Amino acid sequence: MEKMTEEQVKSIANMLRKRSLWMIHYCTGCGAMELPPTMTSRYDMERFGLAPYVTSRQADILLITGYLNVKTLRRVITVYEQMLDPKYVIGFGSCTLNGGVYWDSYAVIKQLDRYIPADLYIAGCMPRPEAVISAFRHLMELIDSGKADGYKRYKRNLAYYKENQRKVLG
Amino acid sequence: MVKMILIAIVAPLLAFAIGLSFMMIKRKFVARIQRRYGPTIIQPIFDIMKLLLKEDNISHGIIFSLGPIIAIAGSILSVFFIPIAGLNMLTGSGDLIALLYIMAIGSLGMALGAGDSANPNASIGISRALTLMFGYDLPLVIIVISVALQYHTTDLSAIVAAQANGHWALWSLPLSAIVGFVVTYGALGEHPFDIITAPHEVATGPMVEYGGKHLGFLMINHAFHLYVEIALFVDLFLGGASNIFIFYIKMFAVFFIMMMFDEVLPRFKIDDAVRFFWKWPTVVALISLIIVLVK
Amino acid sequence: MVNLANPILLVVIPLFFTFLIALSGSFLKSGVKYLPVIAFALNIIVSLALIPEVVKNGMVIATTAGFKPPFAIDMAVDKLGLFLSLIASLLGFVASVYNLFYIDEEPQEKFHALFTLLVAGLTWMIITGDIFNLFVAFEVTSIAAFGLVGFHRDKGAIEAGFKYLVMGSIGGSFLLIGIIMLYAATGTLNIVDIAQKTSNLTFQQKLFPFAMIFTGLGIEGALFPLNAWLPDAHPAAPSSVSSILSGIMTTAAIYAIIRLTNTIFDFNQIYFFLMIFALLTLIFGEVSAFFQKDIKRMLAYSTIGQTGLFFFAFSLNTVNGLQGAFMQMVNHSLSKGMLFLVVGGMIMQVGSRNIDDFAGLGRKMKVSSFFLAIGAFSLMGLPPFFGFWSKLKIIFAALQNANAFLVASVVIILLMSVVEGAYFFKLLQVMYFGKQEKDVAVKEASYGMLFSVVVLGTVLLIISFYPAPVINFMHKAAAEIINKNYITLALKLGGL
Amino acid sequence: MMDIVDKIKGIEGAKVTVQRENRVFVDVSEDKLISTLYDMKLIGFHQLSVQNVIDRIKDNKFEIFYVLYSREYKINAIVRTWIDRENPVIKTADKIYPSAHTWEREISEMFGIKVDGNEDSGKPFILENWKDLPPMRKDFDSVKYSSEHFVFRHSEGENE
Amino acid sequence: MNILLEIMLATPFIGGLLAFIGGKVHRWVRFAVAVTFSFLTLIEAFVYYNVTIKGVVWGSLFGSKLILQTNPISWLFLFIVTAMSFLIVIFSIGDMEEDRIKLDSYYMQLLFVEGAMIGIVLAGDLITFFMFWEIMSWTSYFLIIYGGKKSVAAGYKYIIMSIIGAYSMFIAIAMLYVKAHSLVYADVATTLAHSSATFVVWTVVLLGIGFFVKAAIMPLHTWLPDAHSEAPSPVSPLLSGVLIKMGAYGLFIVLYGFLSVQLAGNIMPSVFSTPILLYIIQWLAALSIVLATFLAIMQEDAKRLLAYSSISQIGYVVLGIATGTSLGVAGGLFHALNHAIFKGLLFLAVGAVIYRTGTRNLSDLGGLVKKMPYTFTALLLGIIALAGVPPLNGFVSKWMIYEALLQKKEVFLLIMAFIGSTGAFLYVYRLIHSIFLGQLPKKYENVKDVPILMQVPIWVLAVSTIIFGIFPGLAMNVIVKGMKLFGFKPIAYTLFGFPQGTAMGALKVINISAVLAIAFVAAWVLFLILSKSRKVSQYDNYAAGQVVTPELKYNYSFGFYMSFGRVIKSILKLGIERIYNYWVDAAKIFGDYYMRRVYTGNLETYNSYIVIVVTIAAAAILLGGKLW
Repeated sequence: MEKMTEEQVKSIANMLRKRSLWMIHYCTGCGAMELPPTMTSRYDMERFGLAPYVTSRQADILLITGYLNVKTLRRVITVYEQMLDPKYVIGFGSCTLNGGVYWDSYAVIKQLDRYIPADLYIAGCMPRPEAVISAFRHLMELIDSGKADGYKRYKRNLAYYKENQRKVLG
Repeated sequence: MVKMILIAIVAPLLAFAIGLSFMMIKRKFVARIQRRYGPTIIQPIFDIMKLLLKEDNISHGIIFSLGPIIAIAGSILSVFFIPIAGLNMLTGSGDLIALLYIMAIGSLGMALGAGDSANPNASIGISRALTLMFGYDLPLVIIVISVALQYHTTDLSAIVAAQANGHWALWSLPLSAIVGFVVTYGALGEHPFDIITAPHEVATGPMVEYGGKHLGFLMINHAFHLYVEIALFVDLFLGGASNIFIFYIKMFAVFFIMMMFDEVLPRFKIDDAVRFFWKWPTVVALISLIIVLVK
Repeated sequence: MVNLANPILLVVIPLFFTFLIALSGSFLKSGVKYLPVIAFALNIIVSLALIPEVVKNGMVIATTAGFKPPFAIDMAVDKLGLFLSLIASLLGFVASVYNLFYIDEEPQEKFHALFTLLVAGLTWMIITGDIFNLFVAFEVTSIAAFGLVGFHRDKGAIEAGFKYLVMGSIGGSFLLIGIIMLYAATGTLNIVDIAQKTSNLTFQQKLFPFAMIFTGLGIEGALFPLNAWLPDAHPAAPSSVSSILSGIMTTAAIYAIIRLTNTIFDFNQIYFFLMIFALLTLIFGEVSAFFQKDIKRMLAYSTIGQTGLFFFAFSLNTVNGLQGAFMQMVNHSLSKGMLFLVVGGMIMQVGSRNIDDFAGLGRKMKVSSFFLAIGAFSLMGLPPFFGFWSKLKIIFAALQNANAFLVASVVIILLMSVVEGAYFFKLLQVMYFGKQEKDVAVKEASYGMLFSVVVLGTVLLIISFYPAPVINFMHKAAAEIINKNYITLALKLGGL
Repeated sequence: MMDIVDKIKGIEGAKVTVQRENRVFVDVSEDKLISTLYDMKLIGFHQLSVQNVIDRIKDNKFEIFYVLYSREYKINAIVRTWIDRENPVIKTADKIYPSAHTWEREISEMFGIKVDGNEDSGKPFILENWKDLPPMRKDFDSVKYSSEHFVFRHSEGENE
Repeated sequence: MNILLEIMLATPFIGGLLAFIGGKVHRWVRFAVAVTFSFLTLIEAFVYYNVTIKGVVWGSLFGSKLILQTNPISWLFLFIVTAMSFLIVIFSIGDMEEDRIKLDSYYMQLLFVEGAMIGIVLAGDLITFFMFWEIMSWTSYFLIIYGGKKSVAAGYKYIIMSIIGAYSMFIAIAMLYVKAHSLVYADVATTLAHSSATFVVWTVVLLGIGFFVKAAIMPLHTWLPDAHSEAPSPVSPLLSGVLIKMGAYGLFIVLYGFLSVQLAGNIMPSVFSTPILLYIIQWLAALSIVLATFLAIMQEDAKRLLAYSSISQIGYVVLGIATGTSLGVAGGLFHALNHAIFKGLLFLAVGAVIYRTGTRNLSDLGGLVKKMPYTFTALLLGIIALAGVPPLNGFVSKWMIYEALLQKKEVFLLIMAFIGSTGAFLYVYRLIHSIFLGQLPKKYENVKDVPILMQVPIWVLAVSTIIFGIFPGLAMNVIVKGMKLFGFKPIAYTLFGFPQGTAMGALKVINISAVLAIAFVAAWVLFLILSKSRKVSQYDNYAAGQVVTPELKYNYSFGFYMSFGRVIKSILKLGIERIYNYWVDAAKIFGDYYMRRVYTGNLETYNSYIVIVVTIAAAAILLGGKLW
């Protein structure tokens, strides 16, 4: 019986986390422009319980909207660490995947999830609001099924992440 | 005695439910005004439950954690001083003036907690919150005095009884009612006066460092606060109802009109807000006070 | 034991000692400075002996050489006269002890001779019953004072002495004219005799001699326009002398005015005129004291202010008023005498009279600054000290028949005492909390000086904490003068 | 338009070529650079729009150009000079055109040109603890640097 | 029994002298003597708990008997004086650093001031009252200037203003003496009863000026901010906790001892059913509440902030006393007790902070809650009491004053009183936020809490704010019994508040505090059920990603209410101080230019003066005395 309630609490918690996702979009790159349309009346992401919040303490999702150079990576890591635990990271656009058009730049990092665990990527050189909404829905399913465990991975192999970060930030 | 304990448990829950319902309706209504579809009706419940069930919480010290707790304790206390549906619980042991001070415990708790979060945004937020409180307290006191003088008592349940069948204070003190309406905006920190938690300027003001269960507590406190302010307005001017449904309808009517103005007006700068409160509402309230004195 | 209770002794002993000092100056050399101490000790004993006599029958009359009036040089010591002579001899004794350690400049015996002569003249002025004797005593004291003021022989002292000489002699001549007129009108010199004969004089005949005598004694008694010499003379004189000058000299002159106006001239419109004088003296004295940088000049101006105060009390012409005046006289002579002695010691240590150089003395010269504080508080009239009772009495008396002018004058008095409080507290602040830039080696004053200051201090403290005996003694003295039983007593005793 | 060109020609040691209706090139030797800029300001070119460097690696030179603009005559004048690439040093122009101060900071960081007279030129400007060659130089191989410092994602399959 | 009155009056003075002498012997002798004697007076005070002694003649002067008496009202103030002085002596033992010469005189003056205040409170006639009033003035002057440097100027202003106040009282006392030759309170009351209205008004106004200077009501308050902020830290609680209450006590005696409300009523017209004189006093008090609160909000220095808050709080006391109704006067007196407690607590707590950090400037401090937790809780209780928030003692007395004002329909005064209390909320939070919350600067890393000796008085006061907050009845039975003596109707009260309350509303403080406690525990339990929260350092803070480092002064405390300052900019500019300084300078210039020119120093002018006098005399003679 006790096992079952533990399971039940977990599923209820996940359901709640799914239904009320608060996001902080750290407008690093050119993807930030995609978010106002998703928030406003045409696509209205608030239907799914998503709301934009200002401080890292209150947020659940960290959106990395575009290319991430070394300088902003340092700030993004601080924000990520300040967020409270069940936290998820969504990488916007191809620049977070493999450096995108800045593949040869000396400043832009090529792969987001080497430095902070990314739960979800949205391909496209700046995905349209529909893509963003579908990404969010996909994230909800991940949360529901419990697979969105980026923050656990970060905690588990913290040394690996820290090593990569030190290699880049110096 | 058992009845007393029963009331002691039911009243805060009822107040919380009413306050929460207003938050729900507000989110939906605001979305509708912005021609958006808006979240599910019970979105605030999900938000609060998610915050309370956060796995990891941070705290900057005992006072940081104590702040929200004192805020909630103060709000629960003030709930007991407002007569609901005919049963006036603690109005016997504390009158209107005591209520004004008890409502201050909530803001004191929040201010202490936010102060301890060692973040300048929080400090700026609190200094604005207290200045705004200083602003709207002047007209609030004047209308409270005019109502008390009109009914020759400061006992809230007596005031409610005096306005029993139909002749509300709204008809006899129209000017004070209008001022009361504007002051409730300031007291609730609703949109034109939400300079305190303006996300663009001071990153949600005092709540900048609050997250997880602390933020959940603060949202619960906001629900209580919503209930207390509107119930006070209804009791003072609309002759609070004998049973719960009429009470809720009256409160909803007031809140509905408030929401109408809410989304339309731009935000006040903090010293303009105080100047505004000390100019028009105060003058109008003084006029109605003089009318009461003369009558 | 020879009957000591004889007022003449009070004058004879110091005169005898003056000549003794002058003669023995050559061979006694250093011993001469002990003689004044003995003189004044004897004087104190005599005046103490007089107390039972005066208490028993109100007044002691002593006629010299058995002459009957109008030629008798007789002394009449009533209650107030006795008290003032007691204070005079006490101050003289204390000052002479102070001189043992203070005066070391060359012409020692001349200083001590003049000093004893000064105090002798003063006591004579206080207890004389005959107006011509009053003039003689006045001249004796003035001459002694001129000499002593110029004693330091530096430029300032000489000039002050000369100024004092000129004004003093003018005063003396006016006094003489007044006395001659009185003598011409009444044919007698004895005060009591004149008092009986003035009834048939016309108003003008009485007023003119009064004006002359008032101006003469006024110069000596530091009334407003006439006291211009005082701010220069008192600071220039050595401290012990200025202590006597401020303490007793001015009080004696004012006492003489009181004695004459009450017994001989009994017209009461004059008091309003005197009151204006008193207020002006008070205002000018206190305000100019506020701006002084030199401590002795400040104390001199404060003397003017205080004299104005008790002259105002006298000019109320009521028993309470006079009682307040006498209490203020006592308070002033004791505290001002003590202040001058303390300041003298401090100037010797610090070397300059400028107040700013007194910074930090509060910690170095603890005992003397403690007594200075007591003296200052008593002059200001702060509660536990005697000054408070006398100020209380004066104000109560002033408001007795409260007409608008009196209330206004009370307000002025209180404002002036605020100013007085201001400059005394400024002095105390500098002394206790000032920063001493050049740390000059300042040590406590020598024991002899301290002795005199401590004696005066304790006397002041005693009458502060147990004012009752002094208060009702003064009340009886004032009643005696106001309702003129001075004359009836003199007649009864003297058998004129 | 022409009278301004004559005025520019008047500046001693300046080789003037008119490229278009409102664009003039002014080539000047390194030591006369500051005096020319001063004269240009007197003529009427009140605004320094851009100051930057072109890395002429072939003839081992840095070409430094100042784009000046005059509102009055509505034409752009580009003052150019060439400095040696080995130890490139230029004098600061921020006394004449204050905006040059920031440009010079960027140039010194991106190209490694030492600017004397501008005390902030040595300090880090955009890049944080950058140890390598100044990145904008042509001899700096960006791809090599990024492959050294960053790990590319191999295209097929999920990374671990 | 009543010899003890004289003994009680004498013990502090003897104690002072012994402490001075003891100090010469050894440090501990001085402390021991000071503590024992102040404790002795405290015990003696308790002997008179609710005993009324008519009059013990201890002397007579100019025909008027000098009397000592005690009644519950004077016992209330006696309790404030003795309790606070005892706590302050203990605090100063811990706080004052060792400076052999000055410390002896410090303890002597401390006990002298206590003695003088006891004298005032026990005085049965105006001469004793006035005598001890002046002794109190100049002994407290020496206490203020103990700090040296800036405090000397502050002390100088204090002593001059108190002398002016004292002398205005002096004139009133003289006028009374002249009329009746006896200054015992009862006789004074009878003389006032049947003397002309102008005489009564003049006496009360002149006495009032003296009390207003000491109680620092608005127009005469300029000395208080300097004196309280420059005085050493143990002396400021004595000054603002106890000394200004003497002004309030004096006012009470004058208004209700001599001039009962009915007498005032039929002498002068009355507005809103209060005599015009009382109404003016109420308006002055209300004005001083509002303006002092505005000034307190804008202060940067902790002690000046508390000094201005003392002016506004004493405004409440005077407002309460001048209402005339029994509820209002009881409220005023109870607020005097409360204010002594929580203002003393605040000053001692700030003194403890100054003892540890050495600075009073609010913008330098911060984050001390981690280092000084006890002082923080004490200050927190103090500020809650000052702001008048229910569970603690400030609330009950303010509530009584509001009820009284509401009953008398004096609404504008009530509004101004309320503004003062909300404003108090602002500057009170400013105090605790700048000192204890926020970022802890580097230089206060190793600050410890204050030694035990200084904590004891702080804790005694903190606990008493709670006791008087929850059980107001303790103080009320003393006040109500005392007011019966002065002809006031008793108020219905119980240990926990005013159940059937006044005409307006009821108050049961115990219910409020009980429900608050239950609610707090419930919320706390809910908080603990949820997941634990981990402690986070003060540098791990939201700064939009920027890493916060110690060098960065990441603290908003300078000009905390700058935005509010812009709103009341015009009010802050008008200051009474400038007018006083203008008059003082004008007097100085006049005195300097005209007065000193008289003594020019050359002989000719002096002789001309003599000639002038003689001519005046001659003119008088020629006109034959018809001049006047």
